[in-house]
Amino acid sequence: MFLSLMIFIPLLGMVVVLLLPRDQEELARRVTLGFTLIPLLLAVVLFMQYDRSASDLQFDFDTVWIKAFDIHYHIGINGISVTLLLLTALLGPICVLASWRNIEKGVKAYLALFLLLETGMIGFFCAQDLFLFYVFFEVTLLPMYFLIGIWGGPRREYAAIKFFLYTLFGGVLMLIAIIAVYIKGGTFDIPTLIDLASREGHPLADRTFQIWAFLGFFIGFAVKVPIFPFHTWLPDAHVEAPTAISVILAGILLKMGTYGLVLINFAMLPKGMELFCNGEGRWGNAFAVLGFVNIVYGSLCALAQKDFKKLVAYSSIAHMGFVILGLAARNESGMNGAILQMFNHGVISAMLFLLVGVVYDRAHHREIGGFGGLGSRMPIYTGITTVAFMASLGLPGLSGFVGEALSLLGAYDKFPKLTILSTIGIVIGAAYFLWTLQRVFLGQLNPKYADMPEINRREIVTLVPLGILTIVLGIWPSFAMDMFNEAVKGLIAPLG
Amino acid sequence: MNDLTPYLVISTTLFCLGIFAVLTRRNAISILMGIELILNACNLNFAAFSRFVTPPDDISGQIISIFGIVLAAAEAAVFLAIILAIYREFSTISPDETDTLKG
Amino acid sequence: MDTLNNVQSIRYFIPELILVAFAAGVIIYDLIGRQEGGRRAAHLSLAGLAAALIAVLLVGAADRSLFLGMVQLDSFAVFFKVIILITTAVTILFSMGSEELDPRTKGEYYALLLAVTLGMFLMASSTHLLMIYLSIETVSLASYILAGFLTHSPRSSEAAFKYIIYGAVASGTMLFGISLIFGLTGTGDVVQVSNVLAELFSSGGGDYQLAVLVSIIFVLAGVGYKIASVPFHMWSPDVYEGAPIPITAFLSVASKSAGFALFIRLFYSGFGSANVIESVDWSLLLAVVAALTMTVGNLAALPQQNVKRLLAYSSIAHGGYVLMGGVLLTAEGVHAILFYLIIYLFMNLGAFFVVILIAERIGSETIDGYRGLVTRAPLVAISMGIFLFSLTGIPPLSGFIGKWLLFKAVLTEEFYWLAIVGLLNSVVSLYYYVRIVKAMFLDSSDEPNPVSFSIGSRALLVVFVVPTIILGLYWTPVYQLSKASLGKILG
Amino acid sequence: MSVVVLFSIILLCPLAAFSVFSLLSLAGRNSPRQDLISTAAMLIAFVCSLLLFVTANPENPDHQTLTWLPLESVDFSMGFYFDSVTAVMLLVVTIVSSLVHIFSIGYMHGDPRYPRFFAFLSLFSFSMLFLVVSDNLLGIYIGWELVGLCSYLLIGFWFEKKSAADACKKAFLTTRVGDVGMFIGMMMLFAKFQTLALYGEDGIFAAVSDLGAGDLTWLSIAGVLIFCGAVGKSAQVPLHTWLPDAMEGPTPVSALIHAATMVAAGVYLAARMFPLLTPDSSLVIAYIGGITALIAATIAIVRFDIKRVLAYSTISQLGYMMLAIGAGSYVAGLFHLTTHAFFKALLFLGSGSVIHAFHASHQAHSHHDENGHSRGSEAPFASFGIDPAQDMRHMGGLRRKMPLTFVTMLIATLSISGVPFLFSGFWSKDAILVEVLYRAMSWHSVHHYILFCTAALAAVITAFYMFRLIFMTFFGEPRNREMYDHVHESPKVMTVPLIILAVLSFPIFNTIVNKGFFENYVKTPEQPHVGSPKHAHDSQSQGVLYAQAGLSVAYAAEDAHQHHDDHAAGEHHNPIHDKAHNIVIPLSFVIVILGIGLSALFYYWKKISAEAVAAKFRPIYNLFWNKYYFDEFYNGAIVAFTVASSRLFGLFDLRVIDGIVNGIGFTVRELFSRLIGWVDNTFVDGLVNWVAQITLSVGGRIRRVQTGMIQNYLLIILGGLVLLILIFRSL
Repeated sequence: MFLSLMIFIPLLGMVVVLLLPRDQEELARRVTLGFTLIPLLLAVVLFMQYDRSASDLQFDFDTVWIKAFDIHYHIGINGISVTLLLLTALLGPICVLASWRNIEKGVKAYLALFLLLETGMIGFFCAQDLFLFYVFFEVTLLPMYFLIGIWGGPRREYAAIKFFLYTLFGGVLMLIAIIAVYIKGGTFDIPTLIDLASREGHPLADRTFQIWAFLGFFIGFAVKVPIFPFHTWLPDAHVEAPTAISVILAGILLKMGTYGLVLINFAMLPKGMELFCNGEGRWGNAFAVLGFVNIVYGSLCALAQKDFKKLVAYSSIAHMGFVILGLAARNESGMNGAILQMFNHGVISAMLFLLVGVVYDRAHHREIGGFGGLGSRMPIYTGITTVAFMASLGLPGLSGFVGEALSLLGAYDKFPKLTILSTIGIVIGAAYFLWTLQRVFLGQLNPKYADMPEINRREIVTLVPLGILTIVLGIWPSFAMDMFNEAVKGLIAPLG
Repeated sequence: MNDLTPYLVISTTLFCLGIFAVLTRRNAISILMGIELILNACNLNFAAFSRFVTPPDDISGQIISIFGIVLAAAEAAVFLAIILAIYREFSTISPDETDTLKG
Repeated sequence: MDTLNNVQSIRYFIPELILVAFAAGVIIYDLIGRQEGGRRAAHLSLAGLAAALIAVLLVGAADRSLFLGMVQLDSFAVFFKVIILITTAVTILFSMGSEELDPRTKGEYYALLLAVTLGMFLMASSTHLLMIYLSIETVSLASYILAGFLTHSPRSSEAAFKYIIYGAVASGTMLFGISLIFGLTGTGDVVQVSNVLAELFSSGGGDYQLAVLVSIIFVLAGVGYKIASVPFHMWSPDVYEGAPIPITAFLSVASKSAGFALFIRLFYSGFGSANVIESVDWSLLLAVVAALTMTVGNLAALPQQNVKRLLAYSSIAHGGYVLMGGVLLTAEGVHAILFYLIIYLFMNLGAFFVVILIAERIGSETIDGYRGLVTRAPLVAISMGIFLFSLTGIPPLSGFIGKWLLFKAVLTEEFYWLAIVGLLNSVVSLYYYVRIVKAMFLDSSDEPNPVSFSIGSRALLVVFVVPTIILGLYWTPVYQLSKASLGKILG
Repeated sequence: MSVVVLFSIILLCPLAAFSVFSLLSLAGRNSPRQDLISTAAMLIAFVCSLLLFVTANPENPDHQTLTWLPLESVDFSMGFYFDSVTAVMLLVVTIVSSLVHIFSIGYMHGDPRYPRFFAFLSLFSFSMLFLVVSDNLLGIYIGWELVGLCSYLLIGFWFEKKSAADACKKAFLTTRVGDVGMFIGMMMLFAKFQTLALYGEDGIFAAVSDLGAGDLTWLSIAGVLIFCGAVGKSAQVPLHTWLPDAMEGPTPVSALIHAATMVAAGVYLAARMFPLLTPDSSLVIAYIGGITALIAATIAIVRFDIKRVLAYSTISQLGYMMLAIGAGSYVAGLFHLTTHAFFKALLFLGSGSVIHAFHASHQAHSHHDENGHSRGSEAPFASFGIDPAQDMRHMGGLRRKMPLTFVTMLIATLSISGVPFLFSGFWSKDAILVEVLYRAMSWHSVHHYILFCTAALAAVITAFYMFRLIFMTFFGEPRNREMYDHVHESPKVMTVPLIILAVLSFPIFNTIVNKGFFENYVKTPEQPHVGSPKHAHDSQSQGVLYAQAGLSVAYAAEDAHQHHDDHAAGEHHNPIHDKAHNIVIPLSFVIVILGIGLSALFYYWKKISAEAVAAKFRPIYNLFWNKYYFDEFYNGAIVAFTVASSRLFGLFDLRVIDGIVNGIGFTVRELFSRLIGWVDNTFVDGLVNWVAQITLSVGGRIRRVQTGMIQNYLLIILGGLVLLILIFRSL
């Protein structure tokens, strides 16, 4: 019930916002903020209440939805989803604040769609029924399409449709896999399916079937993550989307991909995973190679960017690469690292996009070369940016490092060469962030921005919580890792 | 003559002629004729079959062919009406020139 | 099931009789008082439909073979009759508002609609080759006239012209095929035909193969022309574009449904049942046709600018989706088809209704006419968005559920390639549906002044929107209903 | 007080000082007395470390851990390890840091970002201390990167100066390259031992000695990789190029970070890793150290920028320490680290005081100037892009003007040149030479003879250029009158730290820099007896193993024996050792006299003209002047590479190394970005768009079939029928 509350309060909020009179924009903003704060509150409670010592589902709620197909409204969370829930709920109000002033047209529609989006995301992380899972997965598409397409930048329409087509393409392949799994397993209940798949002789456990199903799901999620070569929607979408939406995209939507990989491909289709991750045979390195490509390729592209936001977007690709690499390792350190990296990247990339938004709102352009010397003009902003950048390039003591390091340490066990190659990404990461730092903040102050206003309180409020998380998790990762460590153990236990 | 074959040959020929007419004529009326040929080929078939295939007391085939004739007439009527409409709008009844709807 | 003679049959034939009566009544009424633009005529025919509906439900779905095996009365037929009645009623409602129709002739128009309805009733229930042909012809003849009903509209006349030529040839071909079958089996009753064919081949009648194949494919031509499946689809874009929009909507839903009813009856209890020709893989044949149909429909829809024409192609594509259910000749497949038709009814009629509204208020049938609609008429725009996304098959809208059942049916038989083709098609379809959505939501219109619509039309719109959403979230009742409607259709 | 408490105080004080600043500035407020806060914090830390040094007993190391990450299969624990080395390092760091803090109060006075400077200093001190006390590689790595960050921030403190902005990025990236190597090394160790903890019974050191003989090579590789980190941080060849540029930072920073502490962290790391070093990896380290020592020294000869000279001298001294560690003399290395920390800090602060004075004077006579130091650009007269205030060619005769600075710097110079007996530098350097020679003699190893000569040569050069610096700066006639006239001695707050540091260069007064004490205090840990059971010193087995390691049996035998009496009674009563000692002592006299004498001939008595000599040996001079063309080599190599291959990753190299080396390469960026962008659009995105295109065009085709001519439609029906019949006939 608790979770359902969390899922549907934003939906309720959407209705309320739509019912508000047309001209009451400020009120609408307040209401939305309220309706996003409630889930945050609940999420915090959840975080406290969650039993860290157990690996099975908690806050489990299961009721029949469609009898004929044995489709259930089954929600529940394990340690992995609870952390991502917290992230989602946290980014909600932050994004509302971030779009407080810079969304002028159709404020109500914007907020309504945003709330719908939040419902979709929260639901996705709670769903324990494959059908429900897919429905929530797709539900996020529509609002996202409109949010990018209506409130986005100059090339918004292209970006929006590209995002939509890519994701739907992945989605339908996933749908085939889902139906196939359902036909073999006879149920949509994810825990049950996982259990069945682990039984030898059960049709679900059949190796060839698992491999094909794996591919279906994998493509579906790979588009979301995004994994090379399905990544090209991301730069466009990120660049065109309004700040808050980029935050959601990078913070949550990408995680939906990796979360799905963990929940379905990893837990439900171990034989498929085995084929692509065991490091032997023709396909043994496929998964890790993809991770490596993401890291290096993403970093390279980032290095090549002149647009501040595009750079951050590509850096996301690189960072998700670490997640993939960590997952490929399939050992405790790798998995924990990957999942921690998911969370951290959610926080850090959110910060980065917010920061880009700050400077964009003031200068109305994002040319890295077009700034310079802001360091002396806006010290606080510079300070926060430095923290975010350092976290993102994996500076120890900040959260980015822990996930990366763990993923790499874990991956080295299985794929030494690839992992060593991947460390190139660390250097390049440092290169492009420092390069940006220098071009934007160091050097003589660009006279054009001699009276650039310093970052204001609202913006600081949006950034500080994330900054705190970054530092706290950098110093004391167990804070988050305790939550999902048990779940991870459960995942890798069958691998021995 | 107590053999089915010639009937079938004739009917098939009629059918093909009909199709041919329908495909090649540049005049709606001739197309209508082609259609009539097709229908009559069918009618002939039914009659012949009911004579040679079905038991003597079963005349359903012939009934069907009568229905066929009736329907052919109805169709012809509608067809002609539509041809009139076409002529009114396009002042031609050549199917080639009535191709505003396409793509 | 018991076969009734003509006299006994009458009482089970009441719905059809009611329709005939009201059709006649409307014409007569129209002759007397045609001054008031056929409103009354419309009400009268609506009443007729209502009466027919009641009759249908009262007569019930007990399995009976009427008129010495000419017509079958069963739950399957009832299901389609209800769908057809609803569609006709909706079409009449559309037409009442429509201004492109000449008020003076509306009476005949409604009468013809009733006649078509009658024909479709028969299509849904006939079990004799002759009956099948007759019903098809009834429907076609009336539809030709309706398609060309717009006096002084070249497009409409042309539509009718093409329609009739195409239809006549197709049905002629079908009739030829029927005649051959009659010759081969010596009977016209579908069930007996299948039995005879079965034993014919069990007693190694290999030399009949070609004849049977040809004749069946000829029959398929007739059916395929009704459900507009490749390669018999080419009439539909032109006719849909030229015909009055209500008729387009009507054809795209009702006559497709009737066509599918006929198709199922013919192939399931007819040729399909005993898989009469071992050497022919019917499933493969139909699968290829289905795949081609949806692909051609979607691809051809991509470049369209005229929304009517776009929807025409889209409905061809949807015909392809539905056909997937029929590929495997399994109960699950048919069930999926019935279910899909219900949902398709709502979303497609809804979409066409929006097209009508826009055509009348903004006077445009092209996508450009829809620019910035969301600011000018939010309700209409949002509803249209919902219909289109539902047609694409995006959860949680009902269209997704429909597709879901179809694909499940296909995958259960492990027809993976067909499922993949179908799903990729739905991705393609997204592209052209979204072009309309983009115009409505993302583009801004040149004239921002809002457009107002009558309460009635808005209410009607909502009537379509609500089920489109609800059935996506909870569809158990409809599912049960369609399941019940399967009846003994599968022998 | 227990060690834990003291440690936490030592760590928390600087951290708190930094947090105060950051919180205040986040709230948009300024932190007015940040200087006092930070300095106080540092002094407290100093007192605590002194307490530790006095009270705690290094014989039984104190080691405490707690799990950091709750993983089962692998161990991620954080903790601290306290032994004699820790104690020494703590003391060194806190002393230098406190003094630099005090010095900065004067030096940085009036800087617009005055509070920030101290905040950064505190952050640095925290990170450095964390690095020193932490007991596992992960912790060390964390501190390692953090000090890197602080060095980045402080080098770029005057980021308006382009040179500074470039320098800080270069520093960060260059060191990062080394760090990646170190990280790979860590991964290797982790994969093997499932932990990164060094001490304790399941720590790496314990595990190493249980390794099989087959692992020797593996272990050597791991050791060298870890050492890569040290190469980066301690600016060893070939990653040394960042340190001279780092002199763009404020001078106190150079003193603290780039002379005394952070760069020495590399040596500290090498020392900590001592138990992992196999003969092979040791040799690599030793060679890198030796080469660095020599190269840097030679470059230093020809510099004119006073800070650059000191920078290169730092590099060369660090090379010394590495050499010592590599030659297996742990104690000597650390001892030199300690002594060097003090006198090099002193030298830098001294130079700082000079520069400060010059800037003051410059301000006095050129009034058109606002932001304090950040205006090296507008020099009144020609100079090779050197800040005139740092150019020794403008100095001279300053000893009269600033006696205190002069005296203290002189002491430091004497110390670094290794003037016998009185000065700490002598003892440490002497110790290193002795150790190397001893290894050479006892193992009859050619390598070590070569290394010894290198070291000796470097020592001569060191003495030479250091006195060159002194002579050019403080003696002779002032070369730049109007600046000279305005120069005067720095304020107390700056001179006092100088005096203290000067005192710290005399072993007599300070146990910490007293060789005898140090050697008793710090004990050499064992090196891996790979394959043999723990603590077994059976020379045979050793011999076999080292033979496997590709070294002479004699070497092995001696080594085993060596270890043996290490544990018996230190290295003193060892005949060979004494012999080495007796050679080195006189030698160091020669070295000092040679070095100082030469430099006096050149720059004091002016008997020989440096210019003339330079002209005579032009090529060599150029080599030195151009720093062995390292930067040029990097760029050149890359440009050549580009020309050679237009392949994507070639370009990528170009981009990145260029970014690492000098961070300019704008044109290259252009080229690269176009390429990468092009690839992404053409190949990846292009593929998708291509599919889309195909789809659309097919749509168009199908559309064209719909001719609108009814008879074509009919034809298609016919065709379709025939086709279907034909297909399914054959089926």
